[in-house]
Amino acid sequence: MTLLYFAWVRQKLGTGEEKILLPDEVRTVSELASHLHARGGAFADVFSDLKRLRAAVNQEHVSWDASVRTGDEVAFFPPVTGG
Amino acid sequence: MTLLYFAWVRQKLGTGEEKILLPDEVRTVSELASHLHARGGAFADVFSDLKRLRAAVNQEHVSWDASVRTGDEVAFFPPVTGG
Amino acid sequence: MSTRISIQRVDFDLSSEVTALKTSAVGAIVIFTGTVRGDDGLSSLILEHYPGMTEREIARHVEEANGRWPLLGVTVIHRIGKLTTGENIVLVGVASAHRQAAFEAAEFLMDYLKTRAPFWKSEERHGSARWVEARGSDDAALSRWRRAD
Amino acid sequence: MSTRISIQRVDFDLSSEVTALKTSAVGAIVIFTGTVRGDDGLSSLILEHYPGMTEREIARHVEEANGRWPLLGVTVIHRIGKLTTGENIVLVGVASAHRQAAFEAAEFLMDYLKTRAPFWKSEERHGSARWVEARGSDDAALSRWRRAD
Repeated sequence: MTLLYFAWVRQKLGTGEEKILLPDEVRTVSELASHLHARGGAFADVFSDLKRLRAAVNQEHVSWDASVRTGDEVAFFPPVTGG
Repeated sequence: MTLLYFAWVRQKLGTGEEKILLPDEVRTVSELASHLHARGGAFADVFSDLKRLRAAVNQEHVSWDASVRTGDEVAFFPPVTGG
Repeated sequence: MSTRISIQRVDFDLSSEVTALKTSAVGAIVIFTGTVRGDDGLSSLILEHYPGMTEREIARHVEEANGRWPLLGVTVIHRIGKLTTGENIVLVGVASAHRQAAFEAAEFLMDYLKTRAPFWKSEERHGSARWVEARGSDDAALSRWRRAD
Repeated sequence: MSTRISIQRVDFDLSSEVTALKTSAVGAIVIFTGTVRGDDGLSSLILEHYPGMTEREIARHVEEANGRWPLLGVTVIHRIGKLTTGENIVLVGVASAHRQAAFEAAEFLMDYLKTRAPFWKSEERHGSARWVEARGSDDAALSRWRRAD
């Protein structure tokens, strides 16, 4: 699975992209966020308040209960501000 | 007084501009139109139906009862069609 | 606000008109260009205007637009004479800090130019020319802008 | 309808974009260009986007516009990276047979791009950069276009 981070999320995490193996127990975007939060450090900070974040799966905006699968591209970012 | 004609009015009359001496009895645009109508020929044709015409005095749109004076620029034309 | 109004036979240069509208406070520029459409059997237009009055009336409407929207620059260029298929007829450019003012003012000015400005159009189709008559649908477009007062 | 969508670092050339939109049935072209405003202490912007998603989302909105208005061509060019005062940010060009469709579609696409497109903006003022937060007033602009259904 590919994870993408944009804007201040990317800046705080210090990376814009990573590949991870999806843990078996993670079935939704919010479970993925909890999994990342559990890493601690900057991840705990960024994923502590999901209201500040938005997510996309395979380049489509999704809600937090959307399901995720191995091979998906999942992105986390602040609300878009437009161009 | 300068008279100006535009579009098919100009074409029918065969001229776009003429200078005339304003007759004493002509005090309004509609009296001026009657005066021109009395010339006969193409003028009688063009000024026979004022509903098809519009007028301007000194480059301002006016109604038929607007007054005219020596030295005015009076224009007769079809309703504008825009650019 | 800077204003440029020109009634001319020659074509205009889009890039230089847009460049002229750019000042440091400008965030949005809306440009409208109208061209002679080649569908519908039309081969050319002849556009006639009332020299002097046309410029004055356009200037008055530019001022009205400037009173209704916060504008930084307006350019109106209207061509006259014989124009064939694909040729430019008109350019309206509006610069503002914000996009909505620029869009609305440009549309307001175009609605005016296409309906009430002192132009007359003769259309040539299949070799014969005919003066265009004023249309009701364009008046409807313009009436959107009428104030309630 | 011809569509051109580009997310790019380099500037665009207005004239060639307008020329590309001109086909024989086109009567009206509306071009919007947005630039970095120099008022308000702003010295530069950094624009970030979601590569792939941005293009797909813009394409979907261009298709929506094409379904709502009779369009002949749409061009959307959005720049990313660091942009300083006076630089172009965005160009939206819409070609149609008639002016109202071109105006409305261009405004619809701009409202989308300025509010919902996957871009993020960092503003530099007096040497310090700050991420811009999403604004409510822009959402209001976009909601004008929501269908009743």
